[in-house]
Amino acid sequence: MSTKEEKRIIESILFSASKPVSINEIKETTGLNTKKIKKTLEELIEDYNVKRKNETSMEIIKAGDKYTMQLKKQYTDKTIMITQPEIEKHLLKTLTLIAFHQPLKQSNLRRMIGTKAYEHVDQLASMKLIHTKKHGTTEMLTTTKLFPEYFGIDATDPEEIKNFLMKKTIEKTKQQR
Amino acid sequence: MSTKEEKRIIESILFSASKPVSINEIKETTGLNTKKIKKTLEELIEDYNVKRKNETSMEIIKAGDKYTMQLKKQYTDKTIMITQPEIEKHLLKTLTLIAFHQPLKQSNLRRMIGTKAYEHVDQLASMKLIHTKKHGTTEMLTTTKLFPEYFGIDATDPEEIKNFLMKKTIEKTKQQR
Amino acid sequence: MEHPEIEYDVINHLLFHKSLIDEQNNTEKINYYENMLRKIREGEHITIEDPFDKSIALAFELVIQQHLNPWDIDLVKFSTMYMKKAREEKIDLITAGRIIYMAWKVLKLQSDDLLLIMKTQQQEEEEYTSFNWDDLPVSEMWLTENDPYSYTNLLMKTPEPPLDVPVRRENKRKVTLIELLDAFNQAKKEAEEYQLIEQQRREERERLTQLARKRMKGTTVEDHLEKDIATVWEKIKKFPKKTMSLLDLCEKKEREEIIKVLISILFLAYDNKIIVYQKRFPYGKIFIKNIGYS
Repeated sequence: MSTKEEKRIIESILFSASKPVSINEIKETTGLNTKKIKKTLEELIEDYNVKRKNETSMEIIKAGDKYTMQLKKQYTDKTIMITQPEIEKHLLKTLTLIAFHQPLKQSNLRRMIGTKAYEHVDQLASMKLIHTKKHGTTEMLTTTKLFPEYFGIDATDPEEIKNFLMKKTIEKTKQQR
Repeated sequence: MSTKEEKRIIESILFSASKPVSINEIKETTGLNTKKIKKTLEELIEDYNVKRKNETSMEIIKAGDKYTMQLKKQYTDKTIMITQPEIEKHLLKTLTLIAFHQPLKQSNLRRMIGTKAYEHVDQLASMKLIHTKKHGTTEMLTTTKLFPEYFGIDATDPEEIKNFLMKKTIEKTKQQR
Repeated sequence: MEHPEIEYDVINHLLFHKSLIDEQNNTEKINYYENMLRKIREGEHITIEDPFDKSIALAFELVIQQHLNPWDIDLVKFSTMYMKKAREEKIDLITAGRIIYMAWKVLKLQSDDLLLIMKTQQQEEEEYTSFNWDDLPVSEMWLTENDPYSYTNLLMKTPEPPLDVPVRRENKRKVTLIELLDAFNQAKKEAEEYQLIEQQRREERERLTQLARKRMKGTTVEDHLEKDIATVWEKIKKFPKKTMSLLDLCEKKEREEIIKVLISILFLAYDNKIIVYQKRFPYGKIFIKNIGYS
């Protein structure tokens, strides 16, 4: 198999998966070895995000330990009519608080945002974005592996996630000025 | 010639819609006029299917009156296992129980799988895969005509479906040994 | 002092910090400041001798007197007032500066961006250009590690959350035959297991209810209970929807009423008239589904 063909196959997997895929999943589907897959993914990222940057509205990124093809941020608003609705803003903020402070006691989250904490925790847990674990009389909240994958964050450990959120928040604050 | 930005916006709609979209839908989302949209679509088709033919695993095609971005035929088989099935696993399990035991009382289904039976019945009925019919204080559940069509099962009456499920399951169990 | 609401805010603010900090050491410090705040309320701040503590007391005093919201302090305004007050009270300016630095660390993110804004605003207020942020000591002090608070504060004030939900393709394919058969196999197995567990549960429920009924036989509690169950059942039957929440059935949202209704619905569920379920244990809403609803 030629390298070109391998690139096309991995591209087609990223295109059709609808969710971030792991190197192992690609391996199972294609039979290619890990090294080759990693190399090809790097090339694809280079193609989409550097070489053909201005000639495509899509990007290929690393999300958690997985890889995904998604729309570039600047085009997401423009397609919103056609695609699925977003997660509610308040819920996203609550999720951000949990991700930033994790592990966070539910009782502390309640102090931060009031009684709606319980409902939000329920919703986020049912979306599998957070874990809850009994801790004395309260629950201890952490984000799941799905969290960085879902939002396309290239970070897996809490400290990295924290830094990412810090940076993003400052960016957003700047934009509003 | 349409502007680069217009091309990217229409490309992003085709990518994210995941199903064929009409010129009218593109118009509503972008505010561009019909002529411009048509022209841009033609250019995109040219880009994907001629100019960059060997550099992409996707194609843009006209399907009836609509347009869609999809995988080229030669790549679809290779991605089948990574694409999400339309019916979730746990829903599929409930559906097979109904198909096997039909006509099945909803109250009996509840005894088999617990309270999630109600939610599943609602969902499967809305997907038109099962019929529900009042029967005393409970509902009587059967599969619809769509059921064998959807799964490509060459059987229409409940007895045949049952036999089919049985036979195939036994075959599969044998293979695994 | 004269404004109890603001005082409460300041205490709340401290308690919030305490809840975020697990280290014994820092909690002790916050306890100390909490205590200090109480003393200020009683007009005792004059007795504080340590210049550092005095400086902190001054900060609290300023927040209370000027009716500042501790959750939302305009730091430039605050530092201006604070430095003025520190001069009046003859507190050594290095300590005062450290306090401001600390407050800045606590309340804002330590980003060059924000620092820059502060500097520009500072320069506009000519009176205090002599105060140089760069001269502040970068020593470790209480709460300097407390960026979590400043982050929370900043996030709450930002209208847009930092997380963007990316747009990806919603690709779906048909279920393959193998998947269908797998699902069938698993469903059979799970249904058998479920039925076994249900059977055991039913027997245990039966035993407990018999026991409870035996105990209550002939008591007034039993009479009340039967009546309550009947009332709740009537309400469920009249409810315009098949599914309702526990609170939909309570006239008053009081503890006693909720317990009364809950016990009744548990009996009704036992009699197979309704189904009771909770989305998440233990805080999730309790729902009731009327089985016979048409």
